[in-house]
Amino acid sequence: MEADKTFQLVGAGYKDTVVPVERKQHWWTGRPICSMVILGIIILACVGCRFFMTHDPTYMDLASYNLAPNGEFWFGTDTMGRDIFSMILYGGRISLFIGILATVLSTFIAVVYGSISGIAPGWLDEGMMRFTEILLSIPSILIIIFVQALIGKDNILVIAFVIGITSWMSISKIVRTEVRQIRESEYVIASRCMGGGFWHILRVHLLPNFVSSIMFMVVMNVRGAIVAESTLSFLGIGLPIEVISWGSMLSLAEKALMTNSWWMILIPGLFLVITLMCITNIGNYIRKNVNQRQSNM
Amino acid sequence: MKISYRRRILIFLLSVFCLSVLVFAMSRLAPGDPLVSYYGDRAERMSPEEKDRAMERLGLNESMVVQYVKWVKNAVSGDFGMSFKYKQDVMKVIEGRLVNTLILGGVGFILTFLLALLLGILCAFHENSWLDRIICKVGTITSCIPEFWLSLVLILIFSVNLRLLPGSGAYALGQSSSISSRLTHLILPMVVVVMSHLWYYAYMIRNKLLEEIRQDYVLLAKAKGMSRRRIMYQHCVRNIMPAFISIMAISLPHIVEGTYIVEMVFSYPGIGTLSFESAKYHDYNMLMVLCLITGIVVIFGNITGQAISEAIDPRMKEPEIMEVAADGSR
Amino acid sequence: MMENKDILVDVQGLTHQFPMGKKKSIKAVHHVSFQIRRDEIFSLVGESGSGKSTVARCLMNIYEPTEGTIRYDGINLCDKKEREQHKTRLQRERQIIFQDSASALNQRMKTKDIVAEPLRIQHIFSEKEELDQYVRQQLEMVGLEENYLNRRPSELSGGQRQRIAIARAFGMKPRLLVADEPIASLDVSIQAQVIKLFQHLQEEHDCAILFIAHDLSMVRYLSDRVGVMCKGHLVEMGETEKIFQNPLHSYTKSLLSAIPVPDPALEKKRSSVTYDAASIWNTGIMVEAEEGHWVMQEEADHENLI
Amino acid sequence: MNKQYALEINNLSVSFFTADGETEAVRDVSLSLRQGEVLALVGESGCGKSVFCKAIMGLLSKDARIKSGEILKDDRDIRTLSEREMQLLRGSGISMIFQDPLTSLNPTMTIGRQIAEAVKLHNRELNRQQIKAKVLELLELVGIPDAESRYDSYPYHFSGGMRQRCVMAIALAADPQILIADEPTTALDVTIQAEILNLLKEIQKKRNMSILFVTHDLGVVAKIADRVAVMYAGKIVEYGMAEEIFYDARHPYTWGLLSALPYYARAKGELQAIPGFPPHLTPPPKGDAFAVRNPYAMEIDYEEMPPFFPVSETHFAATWLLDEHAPEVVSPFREISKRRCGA
Repeated sequence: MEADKTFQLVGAGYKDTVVPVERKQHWWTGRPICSMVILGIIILACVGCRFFMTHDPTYMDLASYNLAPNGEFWFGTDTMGRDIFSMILYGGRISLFIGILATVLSTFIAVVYGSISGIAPGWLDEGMMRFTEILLSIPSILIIIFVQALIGKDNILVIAFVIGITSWMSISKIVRTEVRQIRESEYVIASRCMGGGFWHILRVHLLPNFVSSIMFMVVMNVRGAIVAESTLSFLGIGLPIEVISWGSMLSLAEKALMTNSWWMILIPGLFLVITLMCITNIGNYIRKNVNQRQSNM
Repeated sequence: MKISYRRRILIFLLSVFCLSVLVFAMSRLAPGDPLVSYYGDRAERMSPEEKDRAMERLGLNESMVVQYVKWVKNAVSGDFGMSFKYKQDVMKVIEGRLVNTLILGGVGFILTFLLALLLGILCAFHENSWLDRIICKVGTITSCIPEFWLSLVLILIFSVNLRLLPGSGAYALGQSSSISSRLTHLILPMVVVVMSHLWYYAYMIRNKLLEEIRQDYVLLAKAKGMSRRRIMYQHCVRNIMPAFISIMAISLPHIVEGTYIVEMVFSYPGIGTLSFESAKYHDYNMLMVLCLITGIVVIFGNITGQAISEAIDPRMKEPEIMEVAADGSR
Repeated sequence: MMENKDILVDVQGLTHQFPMGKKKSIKAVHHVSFQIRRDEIFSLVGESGSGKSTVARCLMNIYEPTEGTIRYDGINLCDKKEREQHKTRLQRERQIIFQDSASALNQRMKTKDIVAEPLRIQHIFSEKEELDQYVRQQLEMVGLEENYLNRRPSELSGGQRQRIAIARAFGMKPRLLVADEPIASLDVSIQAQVIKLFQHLQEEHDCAILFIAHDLSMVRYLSDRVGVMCKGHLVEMGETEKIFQNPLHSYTKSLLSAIPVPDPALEKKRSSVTYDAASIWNTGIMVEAEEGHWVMQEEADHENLI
Repeated sequence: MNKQYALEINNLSVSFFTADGETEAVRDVSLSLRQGEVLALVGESGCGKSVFCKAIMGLLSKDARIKSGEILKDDRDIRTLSEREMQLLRGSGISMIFQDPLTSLNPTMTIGRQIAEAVKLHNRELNRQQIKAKVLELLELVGIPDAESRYDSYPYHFSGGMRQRCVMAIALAADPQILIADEPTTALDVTIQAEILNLLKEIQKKRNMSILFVTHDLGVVAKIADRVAVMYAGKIVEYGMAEEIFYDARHPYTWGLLSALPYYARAKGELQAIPGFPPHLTPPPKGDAFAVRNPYAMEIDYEEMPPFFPVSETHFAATWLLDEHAPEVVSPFREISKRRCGA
């Protein structure tokens, strides 16, 4: 009798046969948690520097200059007698600010320029892209030096501005390619057939799709801007020594080399490198999320 | 799309023209008295009449266009004006330093790409193995270190503390012709130039290769019995060569930039140090020429690189069969 | 020819060229004329590169034809002014479904937003609840349950995505549906599902469908009339069964003989007819071989054919 | 080991290990390829047929692993071969051609060189002229006219059909006994498909090769196959001689596949679609994977995987309907196929 029951015709969809699985994955797998935490701490410490600083970063304590790290001055003091620990927090704020401001500016220019080029007719598009290529072919440090020499002032806003207007080219190329590609994709064609206007397509299709592809570039641009600021300030054509940033702190390095004061070079530099690495890791994570086909080798 | 050589030359000339206009316009818009850049301190001692006459003689009272034409005319005959800082003909100052920069930048460039190719192949071949992972991690770290700081650290270690290698200049005092002195002075700057760009390009090459080994033809090559090594070298590496050359071309400005920064940190007497100094002292005549020379070298390298890359890529030689394209759907 | 008021789409002498560089251009479609009745399924078949998709896109005004006229319910689609005048009507009544559902749906949108997109653009519903209700209803109609509402296209299979595209198109209650190879990338069992869905929805909505395909066996099952295209020319056109049972043009013959039949005994006996498509570049004229069955005849062999 | 088998696969299981867990792409498949026959493996996309082929060739990607089973060729288990031995076997023992001729050739190498490479790998003693002669011979064999002048052409000079012929030339370069063809005509137009299939059949007869032909198109199967195996959700559900599968199918999935063809629909009047979608195999469903879509499913189908029941000496089907306890179910398909067969 048992056999009869099990061999009864019951038809399709009689029972659900899907075997439930427990996803062993945690939400953090694959995410650059470590980088995010470190970067978060650095940003928090820099933004809220007044709560953490042990000394006034601008105060030149002539009695205790060029001291190696000790109990009172955790990271030592520089040749002008300023506390390096406080300076790192205080200066980090400015470095990060310049990085972000410059990126906002360059991204804005890039998106506008790239979108126009992407939508423009062939000849204009070609001309605009040639222009970016010419700009790209000049080493940006030279452009920055040139622009900087022209403006002749050196405050935070000017530096951010100079870095911003010299680093939009590669993003704009990507924006342009994306816009071209999306514009010719079938879902945009379909949307146009339904009567979707320019603004509808821009809002619903274009923007959400190209934002993800330029995110990586934007993050890397923050990194680039921070490097540019510190390099410029180090060379003495960026921020003056009185305005504290990670770059301008390092501009005392030459004196430090003479006295072999390693802390003045290594400590601020390490902070800079760690910050840059965290940003790079986060950027790589954003990029990696695209498809991962398996190798044929 | 294949671009003809005539078109390439045209693009080159056009780019150089744009560049020269840009550079010229900027230098004329720059703050400061242009007379100063011609006569230096003497300009300050001139009376107003003298100044007027000097302006006239130099053509500074004419329109920008006329000035530009004159400047180009002089430039073609090799006269770029005087350097304010060095009180010398601009070209004279540059000449001596150009060689230094070419040695540092040129050798650095070739070394960077040789190593990048090797590293890229190594990583792609052992994709996701511990070797690949370690190289990737170390590479990412090195690519995050700014050139100037790496230079400082190396100087701190090798010349200040260990006293093994010199940390500044291109040669020891009075030994400008000694090759060994030049070589020891080159080591640290070269290490920085190569190190700071190596991973960026090695990673690019690695990714290109990873893309390549995901192509279907690799499966077919394997199916016909080829070994992995042979597929890698005879198919994949060969196929990325055009891309490799064009990466090299595009990278030129970055390497040049890196070289300049390194020069400044090591006070290596080259174009980079010179342009940095002339910017600092508002020596626009000099800066203009330096920008122009750098720009021309980079644009030239860029265009030749693209030309070579297209010449060795058979896919570029003839248009594809248009059969599929005739139907608008694909 | 056909009665005038039955005709929804009237294509006359349609030619489309793609510019290739400065001087060259490629003729993708060459003097194609056909009509679609208000309630029929008309299929265009042909191999890749035959220009069938280009015709479809011209009909949707995605491409501007180089020559010829297309009339939709009396509206001249090649005339920009006239098109502008009837803009809303055209946008509502003509819908298109593409071959590759993965690229025809925005990967970043949810199913419900994809289906609602045309309805929102055209402001069909003023109340949000009504819209939601309607979208639900449409998805149910194509056989997708409620738990699909919030999924994104990348989480779905090809067949499910194509259903979403169909729901989106039929949600507008179109009078003309252009389906550009909607089943080409689907599996056999899913193809049958989708074809049945098309059949069912066409009957329900009473609309005309222009069905583009290269799979002739499905076309034979689904469509009322068929046009055969080769290298941009329409070489034969007529009622489906007539064409399949009595093909006149030698290209049609070779095409039909090349379809493998799922019947081993029969298939192993069959031999295929070859046809050199190179000769098609000559112009020919359409001749009515019998009522409603048109065939292109090259001027040279006018006599041999009939 | 039976001498008439060119290739014997026993209880092969292949799994993919991804972040989502283990995907059992091929589940306990046993299949034998006889000497000189064309065996068609039919199934829908994602049923594991391509993975099965790659497993035989040792071409699986790194995230896939053969969990169990053996692949016997000439009394040796291929799985135990070293990489070096495997390279010698690929091309000369077993060759493979792939679905997309547009991407399976290296775009920057001439056709001649790519074929010559394959010749050289397995005939090291040949000199340049001999290799070139062999390449030209191969090009003629696969029906490329004017071989001499095509030798230095690049793949982009060719149309899809021509490229697939070149791929075939590469696969045949070292006279393999077995050819695995993974959907070789799917990307081609019907007229080209017919040409390629005829060519394949012709070469197979000439060289007495065994072909494992993978496809989803039952029309193509009818044209080329001697024997047919139907695959669903990683398992073979039915196999037998081509006539047995087409005229006397026993598995409800085979019925479903055949009824979904418009060719049969016209005879019966309505297209029968299989409801629902193929299951995910991460992990595979309980019982018979087809049960939820099967109108003839029985309770036991939802609980237990059916074994193979013999229908004839050559025909086997894995369905509980063939169990002696099962109720009599008449194939909805039998009538039409009979009528068709008679006609």
